Amino acid sequence: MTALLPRRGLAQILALIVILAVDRAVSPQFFDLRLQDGRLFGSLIDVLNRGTPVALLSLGMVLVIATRGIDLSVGAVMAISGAIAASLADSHGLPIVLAAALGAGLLCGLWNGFLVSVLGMQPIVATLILMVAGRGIAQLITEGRIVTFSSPDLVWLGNGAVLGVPVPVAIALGMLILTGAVVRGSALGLLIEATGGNARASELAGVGTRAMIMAVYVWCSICAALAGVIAAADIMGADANNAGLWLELDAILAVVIGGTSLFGGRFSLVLAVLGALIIQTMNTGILLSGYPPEFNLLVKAVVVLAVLLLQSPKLSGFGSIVARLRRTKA
Amino acid sequence: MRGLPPVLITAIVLVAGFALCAVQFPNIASTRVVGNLLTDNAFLGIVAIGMTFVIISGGIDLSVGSVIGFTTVFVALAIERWGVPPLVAFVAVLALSAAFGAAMGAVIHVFDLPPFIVTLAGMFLARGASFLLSTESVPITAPIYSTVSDFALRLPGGGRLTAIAIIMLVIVLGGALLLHLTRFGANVYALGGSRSTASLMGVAVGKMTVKIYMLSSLLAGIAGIVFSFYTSAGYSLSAVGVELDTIAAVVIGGTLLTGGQGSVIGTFLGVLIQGLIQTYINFDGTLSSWWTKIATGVLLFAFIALQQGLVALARRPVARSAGAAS
Amino acid sequence: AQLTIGFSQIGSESGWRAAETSVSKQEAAKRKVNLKIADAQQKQENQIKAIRSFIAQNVDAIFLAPVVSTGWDAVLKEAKEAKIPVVLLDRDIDPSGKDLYLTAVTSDSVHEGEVAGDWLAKTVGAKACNIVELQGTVGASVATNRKKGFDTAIAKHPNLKVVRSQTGDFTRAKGKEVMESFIKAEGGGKSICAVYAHNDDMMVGAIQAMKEAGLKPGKDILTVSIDAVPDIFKAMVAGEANATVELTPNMAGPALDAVAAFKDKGTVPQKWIQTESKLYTAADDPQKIYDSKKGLGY
Amino acid sequence: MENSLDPAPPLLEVCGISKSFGAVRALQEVDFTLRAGEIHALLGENGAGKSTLIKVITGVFPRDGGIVRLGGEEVAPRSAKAALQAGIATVYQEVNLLPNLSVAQNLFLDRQPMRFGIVREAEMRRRAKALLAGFGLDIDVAAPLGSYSVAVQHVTAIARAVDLSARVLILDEPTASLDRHEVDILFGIMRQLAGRGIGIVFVSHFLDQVYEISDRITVLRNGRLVGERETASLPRLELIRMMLGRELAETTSERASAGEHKAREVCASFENYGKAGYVAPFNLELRHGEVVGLAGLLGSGRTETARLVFGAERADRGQAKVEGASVRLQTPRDGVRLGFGYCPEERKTDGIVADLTVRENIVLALQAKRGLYLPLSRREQDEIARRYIKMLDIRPADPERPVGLLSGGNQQKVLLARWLATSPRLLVLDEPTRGIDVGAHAEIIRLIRELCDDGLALLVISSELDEIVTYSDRVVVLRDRAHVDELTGEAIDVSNILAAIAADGATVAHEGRA
Ligand SMILES: Nc1ncnc2c1ncn2[C@@H]1O[C@H](COP(=O)(O)OP(=O)(O)OP(=O)(O)O)[C@@H](O)[C@H]1O
Ligand SMILES: Nc1ncnc2c1ncn2[C@@H]1O[C@H](COP(=O)(O)OP(=O)(O)OP(=O)(O)O)[C@@H](O)[C@H]1O
Ligand SMILES: [Mg+2]
Ligand SMILES: [Mg+2]
Repeated sequence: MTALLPRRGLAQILALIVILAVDRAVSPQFFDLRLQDGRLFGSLIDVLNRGTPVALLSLGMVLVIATRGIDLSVGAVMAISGAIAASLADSHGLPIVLAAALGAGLLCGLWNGFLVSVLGMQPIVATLILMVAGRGIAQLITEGRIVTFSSPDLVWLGNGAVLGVPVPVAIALGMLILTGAVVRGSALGLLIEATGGNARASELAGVGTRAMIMAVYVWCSICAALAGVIAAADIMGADANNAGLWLELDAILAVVIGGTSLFGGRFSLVLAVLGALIIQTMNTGILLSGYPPEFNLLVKAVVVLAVLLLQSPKLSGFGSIVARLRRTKA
Repeated sequence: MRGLPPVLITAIVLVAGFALCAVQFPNIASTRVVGNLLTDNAFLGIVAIGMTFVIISGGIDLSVGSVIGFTTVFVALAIERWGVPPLVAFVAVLALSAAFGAAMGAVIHVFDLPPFIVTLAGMFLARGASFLLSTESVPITAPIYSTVSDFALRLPGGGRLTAIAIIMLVIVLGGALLLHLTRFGANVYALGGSRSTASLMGVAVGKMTVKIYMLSSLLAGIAGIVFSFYTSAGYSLSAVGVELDTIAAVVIGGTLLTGGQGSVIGTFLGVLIQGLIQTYINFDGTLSSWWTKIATGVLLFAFIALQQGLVALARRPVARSAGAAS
Repeated sequence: AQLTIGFSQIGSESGWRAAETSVSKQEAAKRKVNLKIADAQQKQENQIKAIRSFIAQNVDAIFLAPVVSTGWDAVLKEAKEAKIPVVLLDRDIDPSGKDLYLTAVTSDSVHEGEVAGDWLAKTVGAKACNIVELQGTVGASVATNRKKGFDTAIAKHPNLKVVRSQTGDFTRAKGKEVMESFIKAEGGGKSICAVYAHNDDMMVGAIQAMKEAGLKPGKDILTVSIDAVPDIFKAMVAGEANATVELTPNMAGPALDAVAAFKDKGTVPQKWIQTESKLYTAADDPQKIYDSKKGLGY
Repeated sequence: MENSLDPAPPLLEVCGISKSFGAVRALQEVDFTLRAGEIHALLGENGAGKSTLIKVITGVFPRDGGIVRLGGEEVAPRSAKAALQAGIATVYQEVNLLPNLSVAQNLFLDRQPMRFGIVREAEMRRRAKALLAGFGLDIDVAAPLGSYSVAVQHVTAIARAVDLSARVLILDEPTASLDRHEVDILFGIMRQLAGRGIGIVFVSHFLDQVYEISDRITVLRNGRLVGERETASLPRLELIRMMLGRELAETTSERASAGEHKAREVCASFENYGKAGYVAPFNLELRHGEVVGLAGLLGSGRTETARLVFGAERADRGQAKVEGASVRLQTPRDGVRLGFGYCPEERKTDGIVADLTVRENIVLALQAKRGLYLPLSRREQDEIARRYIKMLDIRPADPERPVGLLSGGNQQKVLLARWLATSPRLLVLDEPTRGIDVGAHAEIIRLIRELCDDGLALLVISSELDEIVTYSDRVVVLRDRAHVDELTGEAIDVSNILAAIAADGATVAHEGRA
């Protein structure tokens, strides 16, 4: 479990603190918390709550990226599972709804894993196929409309609270712990890192690299399916057109902000989730700031670049900038 | 010739696909449809050439769609609102986009950051900048626009080879020349093989990186101008998501995302394959929004699987003869 | 002979759009017209490609729901050369293309905004009122126009003021997220008097956000939005929404009639067939409207 | 060489160079002098800092301190390109060419013959062919470099550097994967270049070659300069003492007596085993406690045999048996489960996982063998890592260092440790001593013997026939991807092996394969 609390991550924590401070500056009541209907209420809770889908996605995505892959289909998988959950919610119990939605995620993951590990397709195109077709499947299920439901169980998943903590946040935390336990509690983490670091060498060392790759795509899709259910529960409806749209990019961004290389190898679950929180803290800050929405993307671009520069291997701290400048002058 | 067999296979896939489509919809086999295919995909073809350089060098450029959007808005505003002569506006916007690409390349190299993320930030930046310029779509009425969009070489059978299609074909040829026959092109492959090794072999990796992203953004700028010809307007939301179409076209064209392998002609074929899928779906015309997406996915899968199958088939005899030869 | 008409639809970005598509199909079936629908997945280039392929197939007429107002001249000129009449649905295009299409069946989205603004001004009266606005997708012409119309309407009433305005991308999830932060930024929502959303979907999300914050939408905070999708009537029944401005999904009906008349008798229709932007409030028996709209494919 | 009293400044002069990687002080105040026209050997143990010194000189690594003078003038190249422009051409230790480019492009990268801005492809190929012909290589230069064996790649790298060297040529272990024949050609060319006044730096762990070719020797140890001597006046034992800082327990070259192996039990056997187009079917018995050597020329099919035996390649005919029972052997996983181990010859691409630590690399195969659900605890991992770091003297002895940062020889030891940790019954070693210093070389050979005594079966590939003769109980000779002869007992000696290799007087082919 040591890798759950990595030594690295200073840059990320620093970035989070800075962005939180900026948020506080644009919105004085940013840190206010109160209890509302047995549920904590405040901007910080919004950050956690809204960050949940991307955090869940990044939990799966970080494993895929660790094997040197990428999964563009997570947004579409969210839409599919949300659509399934919403269509079943009012006629079936929660266990069946969840089983069906997560089962769909499992199938999606098997499909992606099959294309990448068995057919040997490049991950980005292999998952592009499901990214395109998957949203179509989701729309097929809902026939393009927003399917609403009122099943209190499912709604609870989106809006309920345990001990004041919103259920989605609790689920994300649970998934983080579960994933961490599975990955670091078994040899999976090491074998995934080896596969991503050098698949050929790992194969020769007896690692079942195909199975590893299959496993991470499956897990990634299951995480995405869960995120899809939560997103649907949140708005009490499945919006197949928009659920998870472009979230794959946010998830990848979160993973990279969390310091995992897109070239595979070393990964950190906690930092990936922290990356998701950094993104959401920024988004919430933008919403609170009251700037016109035309500025949203510019702010996002600048913050992303700043956060990345903070972690750049070539730029650890101000001192090295000075050193660089001096060297280039010389 | 390195890279020829995959290209040949892609070409076979394209021709076979075209024949199959034509069997179902005989109208497809007309110069009109072929002309449309070239015109409609002109801007995609142009960005895809730039993307080919980037991907072969081992990078990726997610900003191209936004750069196209920015270019159309900038050009439209420059011509219609600021009263700049069109040609001056083109030069200015190309200079801007090239500088933008160079800046991304420089950040990637100097700070050793992953291109995926740097260009993602670039994507936000360019799109955000076009929102700032104008959120409304701006029609362009300059005479050059109607002249260019009216110009077309008539093909036998009613098809039209439009100006923008010709621009695309010229850029494809130029790109092929640059990639396959020049020192710059060889260095692009070298970077894709291994940056560190290329550097040890004396390739100026930093300069190359800057130039490659500059080229990609420059071509995205040209694609933006072509797009503005195509639509006679500038609009901040144009070409959203085009980066993924572009990457798909490049990869279908046989370029490896890991870098070091690929070809310009392959990319061109990849663009045509994507265009063919779209044309087929349009001809069918019975598909709902969702079946359109599903069919696109299925066809994408079919093309790639077919291609991979053929590549695997093509490789097998080679392995055998390699053994026999030694 | 049976007419074949190509319809270049924008995509399926919202429930309203899905309803428009399914209503169009129903209307075409009613008139025994063969309607070919090409879905552009929100991309203008796809729409242009679709129109070109309709021309290549020599259809009798083309319906176009343009994703953006500009950029149609070249392709519409081609249609004109091929003598295929074009009818615009739902959205208009730039004036320079006026002679390139037969007629436009659209609503006036600036007017929609005005209707919403006028209702709010009337309902609030002379009281000071802080409004928060949920905009549509940045850059989308509908969003720009609905904002413009609303702004003009309330400009006459200095007591009405838009204090916050952010994009909710026309979606429920974003509408909810943005509303959550508006509530936080405006002292728990106490100082907000009304929400204006550029579509009903965002408003449905915003209503949830208000409820979760312990506010009573429809009472503590007035709501007005546009589209008149079934779910907003459900909210009205529950007393959680106050008003919506209808954007009818039946644009194809009048368009089909115009094309039929043009083909049979050569009647040239008016250049603009404007659909009604009807205001609905709780006084209009929302339950009944909900029931009637439920089956339309929203 | 008479020019030792030459008053002119030395060609290349390095004074007080230091370089640290974090806490590791790779070089401390190292001086080095290269004269025009001399061949200067740079020697030292694995990790002594040879490659680092070279990279500092050529500007690949920024230096912490010190001065480099070229022809009396101070130079500070900031990239390999700058060094090239200054006239210093280098072959770095790992083959540093691009497998995806054609051989010709590799040779002429960034200096292709041009006309009107277009590369003259035909001219470039002609020149490439001519250049390689000088090294006795006749291959299709338009084919991707990656389709050729390591040896061809290495020769290409050398050819490129030779062609580029204006004043100084640096060769970091150029002969590690070469045959005697190629080495001879290389030495011929080196002498010729030296005759033209070019200074050559030569790094190698083959002391025979060092004595054969070099004029002077500089020895490094632990990042410090130990001394500089004339080769002719430095006895071999003295040199080894300079390198290791201690005496080397001279390895005796006597083998286990010949009659003994018949009594041993068969560990694994392969009957009519082979794969079409890969290796002709062969019969092979591997016994507990016995070392079988595979000998042959480059490309004779030794690596292929090794891969089939381990399961890295799927046989399409024949039967594999372990302890007498038929087994399924189709993937490396099968091999590992059966208790086989395999150290591949290309450690960079097939062996190490560069980003992972020494500890993780060592436990990798053991963990894969135990499966997902029996994870080694961190304590067990530390324990295993520590044991093997000590046993194989891996330096630096830091289990948490990414393996990619170790020197080449130490990476090789980590690989060996990986397999020893699985307590295999059969170990296949493909060129285990490549790039390993004299001290470690002796260690590894001693280890091979010990392993044998413990009942391990060993299949060892080595291009050094002396070495094979030293430890093998049996030697299988390959030619043209077929097993052609098997020598046992007294018959095992270098001349017999050579005779078997060239049995039908066939031309000794050195072509690579497409
Ligand atoms: N890039 C690097 N980062 C950190 N440490 C390094 C790096 N390169 C080399 N080292 C360390 O510097 C020391 C010297 O390594 P170097 O590669 O120069 O040895 P060498 O003499 O060439 O050995 P060999 O004979 O095995 O090739 C070693 O301890 C090595 O671990
Ligand atoms: N199927 C394969 N997949 C991957 N690598 C392979 C395969 N077959 C052979 N190789 C690699 O190709 C190289 C060429 O093998 P080669 O024919 O030279 O074997 P060899 O006779 O052992 O020669 P050497 O003297 O270089 O060891 C080897 O390094 C081997 O690792
Ligand atoms: Mg070395
Ligand atoms: Mg070999």
